[in-house]
Amino acid sequence: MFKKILIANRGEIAVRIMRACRDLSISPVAVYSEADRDALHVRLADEAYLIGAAPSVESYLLIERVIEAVLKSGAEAIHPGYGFLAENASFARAVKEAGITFIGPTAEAMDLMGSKTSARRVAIEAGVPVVPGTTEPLESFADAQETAAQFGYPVMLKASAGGGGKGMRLVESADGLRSAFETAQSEAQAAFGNPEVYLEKAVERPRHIEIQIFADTHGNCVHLGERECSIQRRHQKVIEECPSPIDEPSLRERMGAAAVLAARAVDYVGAGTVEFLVSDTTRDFYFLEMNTRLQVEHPVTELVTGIDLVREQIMVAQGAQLSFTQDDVRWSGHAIECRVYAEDPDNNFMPSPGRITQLRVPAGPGIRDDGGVSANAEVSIYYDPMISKLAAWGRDRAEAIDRLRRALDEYAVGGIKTTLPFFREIVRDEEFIAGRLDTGFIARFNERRAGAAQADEAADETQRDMALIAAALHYSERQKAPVAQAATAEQSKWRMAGRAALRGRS
Amino acid sequence: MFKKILIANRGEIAVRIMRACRDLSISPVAVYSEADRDALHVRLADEAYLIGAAPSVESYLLIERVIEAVLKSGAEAIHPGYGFLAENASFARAVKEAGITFIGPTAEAMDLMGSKTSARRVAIEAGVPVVPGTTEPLESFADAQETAAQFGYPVMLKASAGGGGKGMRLVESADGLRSAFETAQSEAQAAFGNPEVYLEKAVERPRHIEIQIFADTHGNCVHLGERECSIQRRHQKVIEECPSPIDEPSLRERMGAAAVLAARAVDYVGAGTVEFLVSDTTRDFYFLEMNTRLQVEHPVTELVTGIDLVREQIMVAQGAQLSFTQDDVRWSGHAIECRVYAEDPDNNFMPSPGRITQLRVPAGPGIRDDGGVSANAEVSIYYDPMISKLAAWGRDRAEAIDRLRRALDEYAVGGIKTTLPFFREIVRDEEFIAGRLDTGFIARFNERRAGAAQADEAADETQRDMALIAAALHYSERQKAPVAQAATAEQSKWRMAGRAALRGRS
Amino acid sequence: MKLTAELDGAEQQIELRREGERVWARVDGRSYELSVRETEAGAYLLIDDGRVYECRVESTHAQPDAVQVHVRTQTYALTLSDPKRLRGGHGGAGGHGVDGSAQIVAPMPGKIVRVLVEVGAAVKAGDGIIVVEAMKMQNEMKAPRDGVVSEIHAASGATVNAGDILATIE
Amino acid sequence: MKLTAELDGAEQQIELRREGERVWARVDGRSYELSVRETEAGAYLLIDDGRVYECRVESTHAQPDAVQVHVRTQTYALTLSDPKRLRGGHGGAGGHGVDGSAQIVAPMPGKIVRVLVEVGAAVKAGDGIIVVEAMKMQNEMKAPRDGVVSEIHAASGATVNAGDILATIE
Repeated sequence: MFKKILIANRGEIAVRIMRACRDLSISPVAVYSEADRDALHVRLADEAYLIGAAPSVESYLLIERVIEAVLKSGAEAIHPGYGFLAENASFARAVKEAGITFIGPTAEAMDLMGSKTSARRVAIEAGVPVVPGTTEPLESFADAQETAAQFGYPVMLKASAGGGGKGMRLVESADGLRSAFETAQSEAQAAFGNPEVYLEKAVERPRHIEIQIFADTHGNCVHLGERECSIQRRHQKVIEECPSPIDEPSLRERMGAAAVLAARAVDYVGAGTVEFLVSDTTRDFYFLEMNTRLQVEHPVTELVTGIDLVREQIMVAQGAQLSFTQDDVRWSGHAIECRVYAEDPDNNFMPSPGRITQLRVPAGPGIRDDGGVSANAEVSIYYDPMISKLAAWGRDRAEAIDRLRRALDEYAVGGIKTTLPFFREIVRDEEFIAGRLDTGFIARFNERRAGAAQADEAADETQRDMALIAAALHYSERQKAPVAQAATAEQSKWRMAGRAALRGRS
Repeated sequence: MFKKILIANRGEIAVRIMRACRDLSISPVAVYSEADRDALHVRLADEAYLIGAAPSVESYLLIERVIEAVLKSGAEAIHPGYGFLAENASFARAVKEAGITFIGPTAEAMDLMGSKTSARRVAIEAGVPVVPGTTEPLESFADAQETAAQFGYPVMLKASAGGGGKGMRLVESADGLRSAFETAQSEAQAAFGNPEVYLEKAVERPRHIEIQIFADTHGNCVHLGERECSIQRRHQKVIEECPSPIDEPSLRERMGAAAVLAARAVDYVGAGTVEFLVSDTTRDFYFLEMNTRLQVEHPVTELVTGIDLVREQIMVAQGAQLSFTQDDVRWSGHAIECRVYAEDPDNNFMPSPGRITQLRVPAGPGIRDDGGVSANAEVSIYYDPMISKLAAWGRDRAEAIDRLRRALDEYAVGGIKTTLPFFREIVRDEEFIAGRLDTGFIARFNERRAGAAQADEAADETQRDMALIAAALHYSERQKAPVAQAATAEQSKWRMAGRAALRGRS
Repeated sequence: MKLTAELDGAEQQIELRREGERVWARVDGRSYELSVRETEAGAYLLIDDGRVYECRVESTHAQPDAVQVHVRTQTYALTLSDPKRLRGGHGGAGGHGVDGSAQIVAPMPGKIVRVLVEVGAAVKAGDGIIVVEAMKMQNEMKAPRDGVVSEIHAASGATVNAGDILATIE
Repeated sequence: MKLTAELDGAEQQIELRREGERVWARVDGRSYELSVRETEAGAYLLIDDGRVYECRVESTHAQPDAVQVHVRTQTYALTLSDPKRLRGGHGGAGGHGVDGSAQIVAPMPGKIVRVLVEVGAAVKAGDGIIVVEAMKMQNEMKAPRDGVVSEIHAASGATVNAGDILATIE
């Protein structure tokens, strides 16, 4: 058994992986940037090494600094989490060359699946159906124009190296192509260090459904069922569930078999996810890409199958056989996850960095919150603004929604804006409750929401009066009392610390 | 569906019940004493009514004040939780007479099962085996002396109205009988308003295993399997698990059938628990008592069966059929719960009331914490010192222990002593890990622990030095900086508030 | 104590008297007798004839009189003023200036990635003006209305703070 | 800065120099160079050559120099003193008095339920002396050693605070 594992990541996923390490009595080692000196993932680690400045290209993306840290710590393995270096084959190679175990697939599998164009080729060869699109990166804007005209609009621009919606743009007509092409390239460069983008025909009203697979080094490859990830904004998932509201065992079986086929085609090892577009009418599915890593939405699969995916990753990395066979896998109940972001849903989901002044995390039956922050934590401008994944399990989808609604209402985050109010509306939305999901859900939801806003206005006069009275009480408190001033002094100190953090390396 | 439910309780169980109400879109109403003006259960309620002074006999035990509150609020039902009035048949009658639904069994069933002596008679008539003992309350000390001599020491004194270890005393020999008899009577009077106690032959090295049952008003009565509750101190459970480490389906079936028999004998409705002593060698089991209410340890059953017992209680109370049949009930994985008490394990588990200055609640896969406090909360001297129930689920017992150990290490409570350090040692204890449990476990564990203490002493010199350095840093901080003084002023304010609370009604 | 609050563009008069844990209040003619507990700095637990309102008051950084109050799952943004105290003008930053011009204001700290227009350019509502990057997301700041770009205060690569005026359209 | 700490009966010398987030320390001859962050009041995140120690310092109410430090799952109770400052005696409350008598001290706030002995009674170690109730539990306070009860400061029904001396045995 490994004695020590270095986690080459930050935030909630670093904390999640550390918990699996602790379960296995493995000592977790953190790395951190200057912006993360007192981050939760540092505080929960046994060891922590500074690997550079706040911008991730100067720290979390620096392969050599991570390798330095792992050698210094004496850890035997590296878990990359997701994002950052998780799908970087050069990193996997560098780790291997340093004599350290990389917790993930081989660099070869990552190469094949890491580029979406190459992944498409693999899928086609393995007999897995794909969406019409280019298999090579676009060479120029002219190339993009020509290809888009050939497929017919709408088309989708995607980063070859990408994931998470970054470098992805839906283009409705020829007018928007140039700006979208340039922005996608530039985002792809910033996020992945590779500006290549490619084009796909956009499938209308598609469902985004993915299959979790797991393979060991002994030739076993098993699927753990699907996750429905159709609720997306800016092409980034925000709510995921397991099983899909479609919940059709025969579809699960067919998609699972296709996913295992794709994984076997690259001799996959560890946890991976094969993403499909599913036509809601025909129930045909098309291979989109394979993510050669853990997914943000892994908790819903864990809640429904009972299998701890991170624990299993660690066990498989040290050569163990999978702890389950395909026949052992049972899907019990229903789980839904919300990604809680530090973003302002009333202002086009603009990031809302800052100091978290209050934090009440929901708990109780069926609720799991995988968070990466604590009260007083600073949400930095440098990284992905996700502060937590909130998941609810129920015996059926209705019970899972009941619990999710309760947990969202209980959740309180002060000092920054979050997507919580947005989710509170979604779980009360009739279309969501009915499970009518596709990737256009949020756009339609926003229209319904705009229409309903007027009605809510006069909502609860007494509650509004209480808000006014509380504000007035606070105002009068601040006029007097040295104690109140003390609290203010404390806040100023935090604010100054916050500003210093925003200035970065100053 | 009920619109509003009043929860006639406080602390973690009130919070737990409110969560079930919220799941069902039912508005929860709290009651509170003067000591609980800003308690978490008040803050999470939609409505809250003051029902009296801090001592529970002047508030939470005052039937008329609770009835007043329910009528004022317009709630249609009362959930009594556990403790306080939960097993008080007069309360159930008063609720019914006020035209309100009591979420629990009939007053008649409570009468029959509420007194342990009458419960024994019911069990005997129903053909359920019982431990040798008196079936009537002891009339006098002389009666106690005579009966004890007849059974032979050791004997057990128990409160007729009791539960939770209060008013319970193990008497090893005739010498200790008088003091134990008086203390048990006096505790029984204080806790339940009824001084009656009775005697039982004490079974040696017994396991304490109980069966959760559930019945509706349509004649369905189902068992949800067992909970092992052998780890007790002062005859009060501190760690419970489901299933028992014995995990023998045939034993579960036999005990389940006996429990259903007992429940049917009193036309039971709702959630109830039948407690048994099980001989570890013969696997014979003896009826001990039936608790006509929810149990503290209900989460482990919920985690393993997936059934939300409180939700089910509410549904059954409004006339719904059970949402499952005996055949539907599946036991999946293993769950263990620790009762986190504000007590000092290094000082004979003395209560440790006070202000909670820091609170980090564990989370992540398989962890559920049902808490009743928040940071800055005051743990009062007036009530049971349990601040939370921490439960871990795993695919098997070993995984559940792994996760529980991790969660216990992650849990941090500042300002008061808790039983967390004690649990951290238990989950690392070989006998616990092996599942060799009986009610003598803690006594043996304490002996092993005393032996091991020397070895730990020199543990980690560097860590001790860090503690010294942190203390020195803190000392030097306090010498300077207005900001530090501000924090101190804030603390003093809290401390004063704390003292005021301790003075009670002053 | 009497205060004026501005909420959603409407003014509300608040009268308040507090004695320990009791508060008597009038808001726009509606009277309340409440119990109040300050559970932590800025958090007020109000109970109005049994109804529980846990209110958390937060000051927004720059303006001390502008507060956000969170009650249950709602947030109320309001500005308080004490009529007894002399006060200066509101000095609204961002949005529409008094002269009818429209300003593009950085909604968060970040870095300017691209400036898409030049001073003097005619733009239509919805046209992209400046691309700001923060938290790895690029956000295109769009023209709020038709007009001519009169000022640009942003250069590619520059770091900006929330509230900085990036461009003005007249 | 130099301090003396008493921990588990042993004295430790601590030397400390802090410059912003760096700390140089010597404890009993062992040298450390640490990075430090104060994550909240009283909480110090120390990193010693990669090893992470999250330390939380709490003062116990009455004595400002007596602190508890929580590190990971351990708690260290220690007393600090600054040799440069003049200080009075320790004044230990409870436990064994200087004259060899033993005191029974209330371990928590509560109510006296019963007094089991009278002044002048001869008692053995382990004999019950007084029953205190708190949080619905009755706790029998036992004699710590053989002796004669010389004082009783508790009466049935009285409320006591933590640290109150309830009885003395000589």
